Amino acid sequence: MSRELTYADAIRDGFAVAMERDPRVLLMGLGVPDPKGFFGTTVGLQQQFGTERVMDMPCAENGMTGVVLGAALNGLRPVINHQRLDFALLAMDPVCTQAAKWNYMFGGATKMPVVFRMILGRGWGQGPQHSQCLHSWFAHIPGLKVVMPTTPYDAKGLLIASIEDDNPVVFIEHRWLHHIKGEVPEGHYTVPIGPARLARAGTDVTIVAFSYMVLEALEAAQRLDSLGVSAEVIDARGLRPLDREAIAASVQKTGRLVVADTGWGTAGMSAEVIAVASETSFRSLKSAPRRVCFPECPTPTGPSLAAEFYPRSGHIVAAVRETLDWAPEPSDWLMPAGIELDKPNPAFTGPF
Amino acid sequence: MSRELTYADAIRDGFAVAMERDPRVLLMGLGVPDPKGFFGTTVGLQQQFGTERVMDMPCAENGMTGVVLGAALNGLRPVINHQRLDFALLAMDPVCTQAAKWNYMFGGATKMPVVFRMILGRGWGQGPQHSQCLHSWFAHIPGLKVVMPTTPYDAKGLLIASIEDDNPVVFIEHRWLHHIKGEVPEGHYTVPIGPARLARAGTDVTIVAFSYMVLEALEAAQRLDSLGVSAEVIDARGLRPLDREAIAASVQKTGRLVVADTGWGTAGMSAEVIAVASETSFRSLKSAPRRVCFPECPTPTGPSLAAEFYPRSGHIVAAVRETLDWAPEPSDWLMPAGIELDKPNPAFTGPF
Amino acid sequence: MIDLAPSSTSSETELSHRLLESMVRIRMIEEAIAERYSAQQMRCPVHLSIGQEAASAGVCAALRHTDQAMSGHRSHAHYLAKGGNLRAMIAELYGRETGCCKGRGGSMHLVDVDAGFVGAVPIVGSTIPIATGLAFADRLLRRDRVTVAFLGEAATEEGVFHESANFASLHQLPIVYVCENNLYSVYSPLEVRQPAHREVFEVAAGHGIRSRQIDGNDPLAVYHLMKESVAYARSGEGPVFLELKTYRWREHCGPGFDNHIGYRTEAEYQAWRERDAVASTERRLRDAGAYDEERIDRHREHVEGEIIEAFAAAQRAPFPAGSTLMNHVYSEGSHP
Amino acid sequence: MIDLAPSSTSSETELSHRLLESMVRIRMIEEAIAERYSAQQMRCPVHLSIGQEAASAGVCAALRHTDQAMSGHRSHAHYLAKGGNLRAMIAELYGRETGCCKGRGGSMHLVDVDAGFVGAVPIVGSTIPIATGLAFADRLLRRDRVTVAFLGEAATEEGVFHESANFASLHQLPIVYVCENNLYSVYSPLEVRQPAHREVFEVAAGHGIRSRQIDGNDPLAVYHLMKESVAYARSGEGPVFLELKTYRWREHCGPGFDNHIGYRTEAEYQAWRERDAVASTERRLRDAGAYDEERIDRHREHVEGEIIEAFAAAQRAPFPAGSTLMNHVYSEGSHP
Ligand SMILES: Cc1ncc(C[n+]2csc(CCOP(=O)(O)OP(=O)(O)O)c2C)c(N)n1
Ligand SMILES: Cc1ncc(C[n+]2csc(CCOP(=O)(O)OP(=O)(O)O)c2C)c(N)n1
Ligand SMILES: [Mg+2]
Ligand SMILES: [Mg+2]
Repeated sequence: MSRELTYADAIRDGFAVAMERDPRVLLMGLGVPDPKGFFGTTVGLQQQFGTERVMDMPCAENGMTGVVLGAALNGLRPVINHQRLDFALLAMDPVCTQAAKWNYMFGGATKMPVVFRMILGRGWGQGPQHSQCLHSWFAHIPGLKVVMPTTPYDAKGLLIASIEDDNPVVFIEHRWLHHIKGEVPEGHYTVPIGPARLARAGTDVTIVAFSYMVLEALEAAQRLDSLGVSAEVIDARGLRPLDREAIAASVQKTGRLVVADTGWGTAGMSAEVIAVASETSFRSLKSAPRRVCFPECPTPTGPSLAAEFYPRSGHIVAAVRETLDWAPEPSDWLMPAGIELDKPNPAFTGPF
Repeated sequence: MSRELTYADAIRDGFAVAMERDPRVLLMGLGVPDPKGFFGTTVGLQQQFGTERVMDMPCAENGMTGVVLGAALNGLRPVINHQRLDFALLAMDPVCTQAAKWNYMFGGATKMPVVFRMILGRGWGQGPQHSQCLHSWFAHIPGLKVVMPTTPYDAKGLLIASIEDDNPVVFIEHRWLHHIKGEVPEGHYTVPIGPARLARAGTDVTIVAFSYMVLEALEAAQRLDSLGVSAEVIDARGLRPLDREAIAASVQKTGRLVVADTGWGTAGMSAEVIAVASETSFRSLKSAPRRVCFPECPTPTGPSLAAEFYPRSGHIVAAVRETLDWAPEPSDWLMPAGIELDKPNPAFTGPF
Repeated sequence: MIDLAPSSTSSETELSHRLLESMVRIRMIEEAIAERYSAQQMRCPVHLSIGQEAASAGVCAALRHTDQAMSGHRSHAHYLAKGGNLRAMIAELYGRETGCCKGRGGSMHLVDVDAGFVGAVPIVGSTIPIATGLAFADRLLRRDRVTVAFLGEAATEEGVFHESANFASLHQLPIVYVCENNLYSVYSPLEVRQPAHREVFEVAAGHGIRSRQIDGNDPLAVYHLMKESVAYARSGEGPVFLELKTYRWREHCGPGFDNHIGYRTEAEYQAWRERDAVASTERRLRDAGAYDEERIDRHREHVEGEIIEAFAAAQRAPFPAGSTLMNHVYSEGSHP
Repeated sequence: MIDLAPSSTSSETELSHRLLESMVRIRMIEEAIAERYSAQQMRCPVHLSIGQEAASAGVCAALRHTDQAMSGHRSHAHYLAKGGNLRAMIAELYGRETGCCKGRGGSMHLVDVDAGFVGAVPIVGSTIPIATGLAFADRLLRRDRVTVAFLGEAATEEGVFHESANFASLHQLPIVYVCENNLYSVYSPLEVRQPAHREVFEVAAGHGIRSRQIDGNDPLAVYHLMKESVAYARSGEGPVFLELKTYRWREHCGPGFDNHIGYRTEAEYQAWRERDAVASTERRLRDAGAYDEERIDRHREHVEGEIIEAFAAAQRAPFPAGSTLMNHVYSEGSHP
């Protein structure tokens, strides 16, 4: 049976299903059992599964990540949760130098089924150190799998798939997706790690988007509709492996490409998508591909600068115009009236 | 006056010049004053400048990186040295979340003149954890500058420029460049951070190469010569800022592009170069660009697999053939006779 | 700003009044932030120190103006006690061009280099080695200066604290680590993070550092211990670690109270409210017949004026223009 | 492989012989590696434990086969003492398909899961939390098992050691941290890395962990202390930290001697050679009239045979084919 759930509830549901099916699954992280339920994504799980399986931890990301690797080696299936991706930067050795490599370097003798869950911050003054979108770093590392679901359905399905995978998976959520609602079946199901999702079919231009930017891309596609442009939107929910075939097939159909990423451009996933399209579909491309990414500066905290910093649907529309060789239209970049750009939704009140 | 120096000696010379000119310059790092002189790059510096300015440190990369940031804030100009880039993964927070952002997030109130020096390992069983080439990670971060010199001349000139820069600079050397010889002027000079170096002019194809791969690219260019193909080789010694103009100009001249990186491809600098070429020079490109990178697996340790792992000039030649729509030529990939592929040079004996 | 450095002749009474003034000022400013936060115009997380003011007041009163300090996410009190500019702080909370970070930092990134407050960042533990580096440079450059690293007890769980403590102990650096142990990290009590069978200050002692534990709600005691600690560090004898036991009254992040949500008990909260440093300092003075009520009233009035003025100025101030987004990514010009 | 678990009735004499056998075996294998290294066929860095064998022998003799261990870059002795397969280890040094990592790991990445040697990696400190996690899982799953984390004294400088120690202390995990303090990290002496006014084991004690320091060149003493420590950890009383003072005879990495290059004195080296655990154990037995020379001679012969056989097998074994380069990047199949 399916029902409407928020993305946060879908995550919670995914945890409950995975934990019920497999007693080896364990959640760990600062504040995982907190009264606010880790942005609502863990509410009630400690009550349901006990303090041994849903546990808080010391403020020690590096060591605790190593601990979950060892726990995985000895038969558990841990998920370590970080309220911000930025905190996981303290744990790059265990994630990238250890977990990603153990199966390979020990010739298959060890297995590390572990999920590194990280949330991308944004808005309400999250600023330079609570909003870094470094998913591209993880996608750069062989041995890891990396996913960034956009819909509640995918959030639950990919979470369960990640927990059930025998390899280390980096599972990344955008804070501005948590309140989004969508159909989510009850019970167990998985979404395979890797394949992209066709978020919207179209014929004139391909927009490959990551995480929250899928929403902006869909909005852009609507605006483009009214300009007579049919945009195809690909939700690149799998970063590693990346669905090269889906990108190639779409670009071969449309001949035009815009990549919208919620992160910096230089040596990021947006560059990768352009490289993939160029390598696989060069002859189909009718115009120069374009990127819509963060400006190349740290995230500013204050609302006036943050509004300027984050790319919106209008930036995507403008980029599509460029791929069509249309003249730029300054109104593309107009700040949307009545929307507070540092809030994920109108109901939100600060602080985070 | 100029003389022939090895790359390692050029680094040593660069340190000596910078330290002599400015008493605030300080070298720190595990083994910096060691009897072997940190691969020969620090020989005699402690004797010359004293134990306070050339110092060893505890085995604590994260904390010690924070310490040099503080030292920089209070007026010193420290260089922190890592014998392998892999060790610096313990210090991603101070490098990327702190140093890269302080000037911006404090509105210019603080200054962090610090150099993070890292060496890329390779060969003689360096294996999965002593050979990670993660320069692309740093290039992804606004607020950092990133350089990877290839020649002894550039090594010294860019090192001095990095030390004299008021911003955090990531200075990356490849272990297989240390014995390379080249002209190095005496005394003070700098090479600006950013501009690429034209390593070889050509007309038919552009090869953009990073660090050690410049040497392989030059060898490839020679082999291509005998096939009647004139290759231009660009030494992308500056990763951030990246010399987009040099890449664009060359691709607009040759119409073909191969990128050779000493690292993984996915969301790496090779993708970035293709994205830049596509964005800036789409109409000039005559064929699909190609990447020559590490295979998408961790570095294996044993010599038979390592030989298979590392791309060589032949791989670049093969990639150029593809850009020319020529048929593949299996001999391109032949292992070079008489060369031990896990040694930087014939005189080398293990261990590292 | 009130000059907190007590003259050498100042009596305990004078000292108590100064500490009280400092605490009152911090409390009033924090309360003003809390009151105005619901207007949703300070669009950044805020971590208030209400209940913990004795620590900042006592510690900073023992410092010279030229000494330096760094802090983490909960830094308002440290910034203010060290002499940070109030107007620049409030403007920063409002994201304005006149803020101490020109609107780029917000509440979690305060800085006032002139006041010796060299920076605060919200990654737990990250300023600890940086502060250690400040002291290291001072030592190398033979400067007569002490650095204070403010931290919460959760920061002692981060490895980088230990790396810093080891280095400071190794080089006998002039630094005082001031740890405000308020029993919680967000909603997580100490017992899920640190072993009950050892105290926080004992971990620091393991590094061969002079370590002390004290009631962090007693400003006079904090001041005297800090005075002695700073003298020790300044004289080159080495670093000091101080654990100040205290309690945060309000929610971890934001202006409200949150005892009802269940991570701590109302009784625990009430017990700590009884130990309010402002009230008890007043009481102590009153009991000794030494309380200068008029002076403190005047002070309150003065601070009230400062506050009104600072908030008004902040709200009047312009937001940084979008066109300045890319400013300050790099420091202009390089040396020499 | 020699069964090192002493039967409960074994006398000290029997125990001494077993420890001696274990040490002799490790020494002979390490020396065989050193001898053959110059042929440049083991194409990976090697970090030999010659001089430090008493630690591995004494520690592992106190473990059950089902107990687990992890180590760092200098792991040959730990792997061997824990019962790791010799042939697989030598083949791994030669980069062969028959190696314990199928030629993908080399000397710095030994593993033998069946023997309870769950892995070694050369990033200093990185296996410390992983080993802590092994013990954490055992505790959660109510397994009767103890984990040993082998580390060098430099690893105690890494923050991750402290994060692990805090967690182990918090949850009273069944783990023994065995720190071989050989005074150096590569060429860097302790005094440039840790304060002289405190001992390594005292830092661990700060975490509320049972901590002891002992002569790491006395295998019997190590064994007895370890026996007691394992019992303590196994019974759920909590983790233990042991500092074993010892000395590496040869260069940090590679087969040679390097006292001439200047980072340590010949005199220091000679003083430690005098304290050779193999010689002193023999001497002790001889002095007590209890030395079974024939048994040890037979053992030496046996090991010599093992060594010849292992090296021959390794050199005969195929290199992994280039076509297998991409194998094992991911574990095949996912659960369930
Ligand atoms: C490295 C890191 N991990 C986690 C967080 C999330 N976080 C923000 S404040 C905080 C609590 C820290 O507690 P403590 O150090 O005791 O300071 P207090 O808030 O009690 O003043 C945490 C865990 C963070 N900011 N940085
Ligand atoms: C994180 C990290 N930093 C630095 C190194 C370089 N390194 C390799 S071995 C070693 C020495 C470690 O000393 P210790 O832990 O005392 O072990 P020992 O070699 O003395 O047995 C160092 C610093 C490393 N491998 N990993
Ligand atoms: Mg606290
Ligand atoms: Mg050592």
